[in-house]
Amino acid sequence: MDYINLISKLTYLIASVLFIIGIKMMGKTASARKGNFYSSVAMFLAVAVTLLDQRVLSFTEIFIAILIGSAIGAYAARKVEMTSMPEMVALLNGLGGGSSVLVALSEYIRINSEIHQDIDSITAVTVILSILIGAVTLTGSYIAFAKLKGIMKGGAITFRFQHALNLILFIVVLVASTLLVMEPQNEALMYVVLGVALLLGVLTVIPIGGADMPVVISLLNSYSGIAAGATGFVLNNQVLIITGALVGASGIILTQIMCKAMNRSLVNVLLGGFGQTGGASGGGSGKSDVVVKEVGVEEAAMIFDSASSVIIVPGYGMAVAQAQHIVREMMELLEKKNISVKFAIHPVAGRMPGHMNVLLAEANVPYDKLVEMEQINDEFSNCDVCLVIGANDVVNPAAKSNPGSPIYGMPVLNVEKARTVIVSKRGMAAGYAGIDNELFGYPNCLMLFGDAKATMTQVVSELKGA
Amino acid sequence: MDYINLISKLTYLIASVLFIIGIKMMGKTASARKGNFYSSVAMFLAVAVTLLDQRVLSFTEIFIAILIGSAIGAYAARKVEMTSMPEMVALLNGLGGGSSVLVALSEYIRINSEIHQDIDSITAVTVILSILIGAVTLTGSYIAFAKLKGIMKGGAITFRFQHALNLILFIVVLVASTLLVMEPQNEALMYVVLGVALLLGVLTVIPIGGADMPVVISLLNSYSGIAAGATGFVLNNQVLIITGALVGASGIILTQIMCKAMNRSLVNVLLGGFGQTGGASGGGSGKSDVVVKEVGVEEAAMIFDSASSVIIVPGYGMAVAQAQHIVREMMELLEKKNISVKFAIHPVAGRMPGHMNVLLAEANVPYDKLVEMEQINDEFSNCDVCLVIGANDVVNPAAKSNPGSPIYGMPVLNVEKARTVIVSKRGMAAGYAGIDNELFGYPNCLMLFGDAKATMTQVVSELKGA
Amino acid sequence: MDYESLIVLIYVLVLATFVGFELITKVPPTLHTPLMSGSNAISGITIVGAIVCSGADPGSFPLSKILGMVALMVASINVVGGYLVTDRMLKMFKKKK
Amino acid sequence: MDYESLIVLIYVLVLATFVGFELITKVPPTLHTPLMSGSNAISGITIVGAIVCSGADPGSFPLSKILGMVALMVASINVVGGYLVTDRMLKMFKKKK
Ligand SMILES: NC(=O)c1ccc[n+]([C@@H]2O[C@H](COP(=O)([O-])OP(=O)(O)OC[C@H]3O[C@@H](n4cnc5c(N)ncnc54)[C@H](OP(=O)(O)O)[C@@H]3O)[C@@H](O)[C@H]2O)c1
Ligand SMILES: NC(=O)c1ccc[n+]([C@@H]2O[C@H](COP(=O)([O-])OP(=O)(O)OC[C@H]3O[C@@H](n4cnc5c(N)ncnc54)[C@H](OP(=O)(O)O)[C@@H]3O)[C@@H](O)[C@H]2O)c1
Repeated sequence: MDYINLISKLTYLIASVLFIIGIKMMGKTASARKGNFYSSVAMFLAVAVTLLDQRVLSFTEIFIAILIGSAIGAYAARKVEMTSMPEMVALLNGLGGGSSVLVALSEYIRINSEIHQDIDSITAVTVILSILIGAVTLTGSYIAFAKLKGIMKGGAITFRFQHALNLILFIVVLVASTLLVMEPQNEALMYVVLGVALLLGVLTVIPIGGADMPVVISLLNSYSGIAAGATGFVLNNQVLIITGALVGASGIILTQIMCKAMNRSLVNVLLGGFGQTGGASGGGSGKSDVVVKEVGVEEAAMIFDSASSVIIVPGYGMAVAQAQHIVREMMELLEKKNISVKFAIHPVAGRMPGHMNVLLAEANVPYDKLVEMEQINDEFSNCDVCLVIGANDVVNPAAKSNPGSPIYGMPVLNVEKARTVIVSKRGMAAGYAGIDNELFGYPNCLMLFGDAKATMTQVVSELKGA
Repeated sequence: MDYINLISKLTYLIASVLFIIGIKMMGKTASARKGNFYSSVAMFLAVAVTLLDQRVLSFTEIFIAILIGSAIGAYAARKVEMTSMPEMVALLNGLGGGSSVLVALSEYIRINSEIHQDIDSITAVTVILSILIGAVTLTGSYIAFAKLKGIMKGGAITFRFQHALNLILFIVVLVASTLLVMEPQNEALMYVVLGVALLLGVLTVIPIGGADMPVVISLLNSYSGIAAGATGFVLNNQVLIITGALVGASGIILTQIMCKAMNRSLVNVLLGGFGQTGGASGGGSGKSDVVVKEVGVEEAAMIFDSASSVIIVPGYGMAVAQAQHIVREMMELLEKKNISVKFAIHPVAGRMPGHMNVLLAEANVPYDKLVEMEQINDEFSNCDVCLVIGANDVVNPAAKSNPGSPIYGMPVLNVEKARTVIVSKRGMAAGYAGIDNELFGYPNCLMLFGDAKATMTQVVSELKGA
Repeated sequence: MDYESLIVLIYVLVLATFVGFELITKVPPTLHTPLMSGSNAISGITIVGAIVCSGADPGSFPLSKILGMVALMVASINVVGGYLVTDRMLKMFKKKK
Repeated sequence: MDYESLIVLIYVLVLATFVGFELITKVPPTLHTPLMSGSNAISGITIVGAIVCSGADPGSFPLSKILGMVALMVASINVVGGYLVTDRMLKMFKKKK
């Protein structure tokens, strides 16, 4: 028996348990940070023991590679804006998929180049799976990144026979894979599979509108887990399989949650074209024919000042304007004046699940002030002022009343029940779903036009003066 | 590759998944029955495929053994009274442990008698574990059964040096096991381990009071799972390991829940002697010096009749008296008179977790009428009449007010907050914890002495007459 | 048994234990008694082991086979009795129509 | 790889998937973004595979080794970046004192 091997197997086991415990602890706000730490310890253990076990000949190169990678990763993690989390996750996720592809490819080439070593069909299947899923994850994530970042046209990019083309490519991949399983030595076939998979990643994501990208990223995140799991089968390594399954499950569940909160099916999201109508009808501002009442900064400050309870509904616009800090300042000011302040968090406000929570936490808003939709929806009727800051779709009453609306059926916040609603946004532009919002024309609704951060800063200084 | 072997492995995999899904479905009242069914299908699959795979030579004997066993099991399952569930589980649980012992022993003898076959130490360890745990489960469950059934003195049986003796026996088992691992061929040692383990099962359970038996049974249930899991290691069979882990986890969690609800630690339960003080101070009735007010059947019926809301608190006495059916009848009568009726279910009312729920379900009380302690504890103050039927410890206010009480700290139902409390029990005897209950002397508390079933039958006929 | 396969079995054990804990902690008190008897029936899975033992070639080790047969009968009682009694209990849980 | 060990790996996969589903469904919406980036970091576990590939004897199959090295760097970015950014997010979740 080989002791180093035994120790490394046991360490992998311990790492797996730590990963699971880490994920479990990520489920509670109080323990989440520790959970993330445990998970990183598990990763460290797995890496360390692999270095030991493989009796690597040339540590130098390996350390250099790891060092470069870690430095880039650490730099990016420190620099990224909290508002750019979706982009960051997309980037990293693509790297994960890429690494799966490279590992499987490298293993394939190695086995293939060893003389007299036959690739059995199980190994072939698992190698193909890792390469396929990894490649789709890789290019898909980068398209998603480009769309979020605005490098690429955010709307849905569609052309004729798009779905037909995808179908043909899919069949090509299937056929090539089958042939490859039967004749695993054929490297050319492997590159066909890789190439088409990369292309499929691009083509399946471009028709999806930029605003649906969070769903896509979450799904690709799940893919990257599945790819890691497949790599685990290639290398006969349980840690990879277990973590792959955890990540796969996490991605799929988050995807489901987002789709459900938007009242759309995953298929509907993936077939794409949703962002399109949005781009058309919501492009210019002021196009819609609702008549709205404007309110000035001073008047708004007075309204807040005389309220006894305020509910703040943040949305994507707050993230864009980076207005979370000034909002927190306003909250503190109001509380000093004995006005109760709560935040109503819609499950899909912003562009990622939990987006608003992260931003407000960044601004030091205590998390017990953030109330979820189901809990707070009945409280609007008892609230004096509701401040809608950069939110649009998540407060659109059409979701409740207009069966023709694309967001009909999506649960929304009942802000219109509040005595006064103040909406802070730059103009009359539509939100992500690209539809008008009749709320803005309601008698109890006042529009506070301007960039959220700028107007809120003024409101705060008015409040201080008062 | 051997196809039958492959098929059987896959079937085991499917069975494992079905077991897990079954347990998952057992977590919701609506799906629980289906879950139990799925689990039995999984068991059937596992059995069928094993019969196939092992290419058993003599099916006849096997079928006869299974038939006899199934017939006995089916008969017992049909005949057992719902109030005797704890005994039934104890019985079956012992059989499970016994079967683990027999399987491991049989496997051990087989390997041992095969010439030139060496028993490696891993196999030895797993065999010893199954035999040890199985044996303790076997005898422990039967002692628990005997105590519950009253065949054996229910109180704690203690003698001098009891714990010392157990400790010595435990060390003997440890030493014998270690020797056995080093010299697995030594059959005599194996029988020493078996014998001492059987003895330990008896000795560890006899000092525990009869009323603590549910905790013991639940713990032994967990053991029988662990024994099955160990057998899985002996036979290199994943289904056994998975189901063993599920059962093991279930037993341990239920044990914890019970201990927590009684505000005692598991160690405290296992060290025993708790029933003893009970036997002493709560033995005779009327011994305590609280002055109580009695109430007659007619008057009780009148009090119910003029109430507008009634909460019924069932306890172990209802199970003993089999009064659940007449209680349900009373509930229907009261509801016809537009009196709202709810049941308050304390987590450890009765003698098993969920005991009251099962009994009341048997009597056709819809389960949405059964309210858990946390939910209903604030409602007592708005309730006209609280009927405490055969419950004692779970309504003892000493748990809240008297730090010296053995049950101090155990959460109890706030029945004393009700306008009137009617307590149905036979005399002034104490409940399971063996302590007096000052509630009975409270000004708003009326005692309705007599067997619960008999008195309730009278109350119901009074109510019908009224 | 070699260490490699032992470790894989330990993986299975650890993961199954996690699954068990997560699933069981969700079971409401109402269902605790059925859960107890249901999981008790499941622990009768040793019946699989009993079949393996009693099915073996009879000639060479009769004692082993006899033990296997007894185990088989005993485990059958546990399995059948456990499932049926659990079903009987669960049948009684009905919502008011 | 033979079928026996494949099946055991499938057991591991199935059980881990169950564990994943049970654990993730319990995570509250507040923590969904950190969960996403945290699990993304975890998927960088392929770094283990990358080490295996890049550590192999360099002489015989240079392409395989180079791919391994690139994979290693890429996976390191994913792992380190993912964990640190998740930690940065979670650090911000504080209860009011
Ligand atoms: N959270 C998720 O996980 C997720 C995932 C996928 C999709 N989505 C979708 O995203 C949407 C989120 O809804 P939401 O209400 O948060 O956002 P929204 O409907 O996209 O609306 C954002 C609003 O913010 C305003 N805005 C933009 N920049 C601003 C600035 N600097 N200052 C002030 N206002 C600004 C915009 O109006 P102006 O241009 O007039 O200022 C816009 O109407 C939902 O439709 C949801 O389905 C969410
Ligand atoms: N549920 C569990 O899982 C579990 C497990 C372990 C231990 N326990 C323990 O069991 C106790 C349960 O409390 P509990 O309040 O349900 O029961 P209890 O405290 O044991 O009291 C039962 C009462 O019922 C009365 N009684 C007996 N036969 C009766 C009959 N035929 N008609 C009317 N009354 C009758 C007895 O008084 P008379 O003799 O005067 O009639 C006795 O005081 C707790 O202390 C708990 O910790 C429960």
